[in-house]
Amino acid sequence: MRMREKVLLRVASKAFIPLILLFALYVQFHGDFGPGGGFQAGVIFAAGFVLFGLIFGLEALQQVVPWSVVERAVALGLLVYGGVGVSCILRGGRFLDYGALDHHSPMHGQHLGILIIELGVGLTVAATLLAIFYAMAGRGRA
Amino acid sequence: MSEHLSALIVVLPLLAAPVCLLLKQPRMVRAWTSIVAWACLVMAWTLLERVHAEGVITYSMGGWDPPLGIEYRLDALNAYLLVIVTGIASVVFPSGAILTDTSLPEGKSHLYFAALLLCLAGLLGISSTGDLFNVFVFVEITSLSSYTLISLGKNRQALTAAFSYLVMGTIGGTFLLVGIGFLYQVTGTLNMQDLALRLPELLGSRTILAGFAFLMVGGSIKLAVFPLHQWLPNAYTHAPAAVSAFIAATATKVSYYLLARIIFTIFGAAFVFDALHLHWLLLPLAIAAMFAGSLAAVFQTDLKRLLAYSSIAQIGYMTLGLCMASETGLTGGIVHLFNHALMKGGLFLAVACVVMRTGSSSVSAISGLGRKMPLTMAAIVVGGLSLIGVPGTAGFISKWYLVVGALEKGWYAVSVLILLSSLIAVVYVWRLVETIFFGDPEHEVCEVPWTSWLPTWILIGATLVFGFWTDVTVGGASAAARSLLGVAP
Amino acid sequence: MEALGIWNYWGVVLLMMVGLYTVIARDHLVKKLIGLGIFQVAVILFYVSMGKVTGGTPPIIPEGADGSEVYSNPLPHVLMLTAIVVGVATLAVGLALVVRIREAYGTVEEDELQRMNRSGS
Amino acid sequence: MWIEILLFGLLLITAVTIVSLNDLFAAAMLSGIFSLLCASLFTLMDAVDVAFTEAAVGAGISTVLMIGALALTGSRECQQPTRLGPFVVVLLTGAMLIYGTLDMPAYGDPAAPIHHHVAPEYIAGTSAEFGIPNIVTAVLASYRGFDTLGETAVIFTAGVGVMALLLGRRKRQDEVQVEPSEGDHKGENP
Amino acid sequence: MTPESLLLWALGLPLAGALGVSLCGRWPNVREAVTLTSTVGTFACVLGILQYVLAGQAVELELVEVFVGLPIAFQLEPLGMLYALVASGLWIPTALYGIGYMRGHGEKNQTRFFACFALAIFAALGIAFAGNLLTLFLFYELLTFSTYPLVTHYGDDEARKAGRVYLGNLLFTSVAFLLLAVVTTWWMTGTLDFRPGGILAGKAEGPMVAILLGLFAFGAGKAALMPFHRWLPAAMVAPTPVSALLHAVAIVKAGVFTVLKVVVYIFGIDFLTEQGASVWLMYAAAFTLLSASVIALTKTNLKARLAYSTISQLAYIVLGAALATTAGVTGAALHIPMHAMGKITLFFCAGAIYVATHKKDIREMDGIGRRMPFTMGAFLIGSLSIIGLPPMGGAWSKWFLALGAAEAHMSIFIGVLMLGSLLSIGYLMPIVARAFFCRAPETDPDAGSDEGSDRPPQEPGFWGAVNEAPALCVIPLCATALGTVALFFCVPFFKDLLDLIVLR
Repeated sequence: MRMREKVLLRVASKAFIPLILLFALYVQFHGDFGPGGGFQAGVIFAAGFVLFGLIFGLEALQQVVPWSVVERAVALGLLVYGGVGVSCILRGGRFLDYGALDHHSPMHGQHLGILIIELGVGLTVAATLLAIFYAMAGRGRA
Repeated sequence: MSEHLSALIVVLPLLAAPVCLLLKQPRMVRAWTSIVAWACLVMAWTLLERVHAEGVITYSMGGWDPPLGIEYRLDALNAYLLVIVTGIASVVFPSGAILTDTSLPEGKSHLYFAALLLCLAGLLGISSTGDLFNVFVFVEITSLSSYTLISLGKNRQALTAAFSYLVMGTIGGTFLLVGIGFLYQVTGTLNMQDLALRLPELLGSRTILAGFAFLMVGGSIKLAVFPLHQWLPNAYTHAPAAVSAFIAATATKVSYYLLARIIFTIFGAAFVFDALHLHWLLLPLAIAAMFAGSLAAVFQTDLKRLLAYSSIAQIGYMTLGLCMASETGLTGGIVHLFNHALMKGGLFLAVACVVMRTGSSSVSAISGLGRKMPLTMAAIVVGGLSLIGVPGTAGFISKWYLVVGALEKGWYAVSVLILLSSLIAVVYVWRLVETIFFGDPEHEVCEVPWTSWLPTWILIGATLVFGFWTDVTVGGASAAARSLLGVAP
Repeated sequence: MEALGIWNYWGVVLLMMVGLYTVIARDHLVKKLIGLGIFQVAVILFYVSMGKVTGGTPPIIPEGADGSEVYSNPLPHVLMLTAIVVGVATLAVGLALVVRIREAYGTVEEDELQRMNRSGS
Repeated sequence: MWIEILLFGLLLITAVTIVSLNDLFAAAMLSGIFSLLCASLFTLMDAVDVAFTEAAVGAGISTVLMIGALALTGSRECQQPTRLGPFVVVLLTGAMLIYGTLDMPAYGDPAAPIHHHVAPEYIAGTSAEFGIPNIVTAVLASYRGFDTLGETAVIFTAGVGVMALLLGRRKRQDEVQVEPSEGDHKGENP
Repeated sequence: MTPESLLLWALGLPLAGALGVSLCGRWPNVREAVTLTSTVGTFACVLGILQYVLAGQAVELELVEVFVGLPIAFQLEPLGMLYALVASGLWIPTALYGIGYMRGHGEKNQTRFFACFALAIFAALGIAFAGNLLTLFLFYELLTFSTYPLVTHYGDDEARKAGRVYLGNLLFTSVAFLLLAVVTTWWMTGTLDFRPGGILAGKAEGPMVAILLGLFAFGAGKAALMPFHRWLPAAMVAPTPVSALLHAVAIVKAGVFTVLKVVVYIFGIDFLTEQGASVWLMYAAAFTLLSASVIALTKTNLKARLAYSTISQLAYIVLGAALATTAGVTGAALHIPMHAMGKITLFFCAGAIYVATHKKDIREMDGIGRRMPFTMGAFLIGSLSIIGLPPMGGAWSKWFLALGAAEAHMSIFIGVLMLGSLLSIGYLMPIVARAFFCRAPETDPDAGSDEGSDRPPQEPGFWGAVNEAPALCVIPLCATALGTVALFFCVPFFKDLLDLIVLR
């Protein structure tokens, strides 16, 4: 619709959005060392897509991330997190006792667990925020 | 596996909710929800048995012992509560009336059921965790899901009701957070047992006092203690009937548990009642609630609103038991918690059946339905009798304990007031009875299918059964009361 | 000195009061939500500022730490991460409600809503 | 210390301005600034993670959400008289809070109980059991991992709620469809 | 059969009857058959139990423990036995009469009517056999609720109002006073069992006893002690069989029975006399007795007059209980069957008159005796019994009451009793006199209205004038009238039964 007169914006965003997503990934996986973690990463991730949606329109965004994917991702994130906890039980530990994930070195188990649950958090947060954006934007045009 | 039950009972519904989003198929989602609820009931029952057999069950999440990690701690009271909540859920969720007067987007019922499961998970979490901050987290899960559920009511008033509940609820939650912060700051711990250990030598501190005050206010907002009850009538009135059934029967109960936990376990009755004399504040409020609620109920023209106001009165009775702080009184309060859950759940489900057939929940809707919907109407009458506290119904049992407790305390006036207030219940219940049997029918309707009346009658029948057979209800309640008061069972 | 020592809590209290006032006194629903936000952020400030240790460093262990470092208390930070999330979640649901209310009533001013509800029911 | 006091002052001013503003778009923007100020304050208080999150959420998401919502609802708040009742409530709450603060340990006091009961074990344990530098992550993900699960569930709940509320059209008889005012800053008062 | 099983049968049959009736609603004849069989069966069971009681055998039965140490329990003892006999025995004629009345009127909702009727009897028997106060209270309330549909049978506004007064009075008194008294007793003594000599002795003293007694006496609102008597006249809107049930068989007797039982087995008459706690109750009862009779004089509606007469007669029983002497208690207990038999006769007559002539007002009943000789003859006998003249049963109870008053050195109450009897002559005899000695108005609008309109009323000769109510109405009332006479002669039996009451 208004994309014609926003060439500059589009070009700039074309350059920026990948950076944003990259940064999100960095935050996601660097959480153990510096500030950051799944939640912040998810927010930034979503922000990138929202930016994309704002500039290129909802349809474009929906081609990139279809609604069905978003809705499933919302659910999956939480399931991943819970799944880790349950698998800890299955491997003989307490719920969410990552140490049980790797019997040889609990520390490694902890790393693994933290990594995965942070992924789950990131997934849910990003997907939820996207879903909210979809819902509101859909409301706007309806 | 069995030692993980206390964690799984919360985790199961929590993880079942996202599964609803993956299933999407309305039938499957419904079945799934019911199955989860039943599974939770089974777990809760096993836990109760174990608690009564082996005493307190503790479970440290992530293998980190308290106070480092989050501890789940089930004593007689939690386990009892878990049974109530899961029991109500496993009756309400499968009910055929579960979707009556909801306004869902087409093909989006799985979201509704997900919200129900989340609400259940939150309630179970609050009732079983031993960590104050964890309580806050689950309080928020419960609240958010119940805002959603309430907002899905048929009329647009549901939206405003949900919003004002959201505002009130968030203020309440934040107050809880403030209170938790105050306690944390002077003790350095969030674990309830640890707090109970460290508080006594700090009780003089003004920070503790303020923290206690904020916890109390926050909890009372959630419990809708008079006069902080304004959000409740609208919420119950405009929510889908089945949701009202679930929330009315469980949410207030859990908040009641939270208050009891804070008062008796964390601070200790000695501090709260002997030093602060809290009962001189709570007692008038409770009595005011008993009368104001019942009187307001007399003048309502909408069934749900009538029941909502009667709930406020019933909460008054429970609070009364709370501030007696004696074994009998607490037993009365807790057993009333159980019985009230049964009767209110049943009554709201019956109203759901009425709405299902007549499309309206106004009192005039049931006029003359005595012959047309005999089962549903009988349910309403029996539930009403139980609200009054007629002997032979569960309501009588709890009133009995409350009156005896008041006498033991030497509060003779209070015991008289309890009886008088239950006479007001006669008035509003009899309004319904006369409408049902003497009114002229407005609607040409027939009885609801068994999928709808059976759940109603399971709950209503239970009120009759537990009017005579009180081993479970009173037994569990007195055990819970003893564990609260720290008396050896 | 003590009074000076807890000045930050008083700042927090003032913020809370502002937020709470907005929630209770203002009619516009979005304004109420903004107030709620301020209220919650104030609480977060309260927690975080109780975690501060003078001369402490952020609770991130540097390379080659010899254990002599003083870190600020990490626990309040963790709690507040959760609190922030709760805040934004509440905000999202609240805003969704506001949108629907607007569609259903054509206004988002509380007093008008109450009037319409009273006339309606 | 003085810069923190300064920031607090700024925060208060911003908050009051937000409250007194009638144009809600401006208010939303200001609340974003408010969050940024908070974030910087958090950094000063060594809470880098919180600061990061607050910046991302408060200044980012919340503002976007709010503006999106305002675009759908109209952003002009009609003038109203200040009321007495709320003042009383707020003053009572404030008084209670102040009363509570009186026995609190001074700001940054290393002797405060919270620095000596649980936290030290976290700090010690993180390097010992995890070998990762960020203590907050360790506590968040492992020590209090269940809280974080709950936190994720909260987000999920919010998602479910918003979807249930805003997705699709429903048959609701008494719904007056007012065309959302697409992004005009005046809004309209029907 | 063992007494326990008999007890269960006696309780179970009415309940089964209620169920059966509600199930067989579609086929009236079957339904009536069910009713009658359950009535007869119940009475048989009660008679079967009687022998064990006479044998002085202690029979106790515990169903389910509701509170710790407080079960739903039943026990056999003479007082309850007496009440059970009255309730189950009079159920038979009432049922017969009810069938005749309801069919004669073509009433609607007959099924509900008979079902609730059976339920009420079930509750009454429960009260009679109750083994502790809790059980008694349970069935007491059940009786209230099961009779509510009977009182509001017609469902019109008048019935609804009456229903409100009925339920309002009974529930208010029972919940606010009786329940409070029960709980207080439980709290003070730790038991609610009915024990010979009472359970309160030593547990309570001083004004507490008097207050507690008051709570019980007024709490048993069915005893219609003033000022809680309004429900009784109000309930007159109900069909006459119900009134009979209310006044004679179950309900009011349940009230006075409760008072009596409490006095004997909870307080213990010795304890009461030594505390002097019941004196005020004597005066209260005497006041009710006289004022109710005076009010009865002023009523011209037959049923209303009978209602007030009931109130005053109940006061006799309360008075007897309050006297707290052996003879007093015996008299009070005796008055239960005596008054029951007499009053049920009167109500049957009132109903029969209404069925036959649709007359309610006494002033319209001139010369009706010519037309309904059996009915009015029965009415005369019943009245005499109420007044207390030999050879009617009523004579004995009043005699024992007077004796009790003398025992208690309260001779003033002998005077009260005499005055009461005089007043009852005053409000009962005029009716009979009008019926037999006044000439019927020449053009009787109602003459030969519905039944027997085949024969013209002016046909000469005695039988010609006769135009009775249907047989199903007349036979029972004649039977009960003869019953009053019979009671006079089988008093020794009752005396033996009541002598078994262990007062100390």
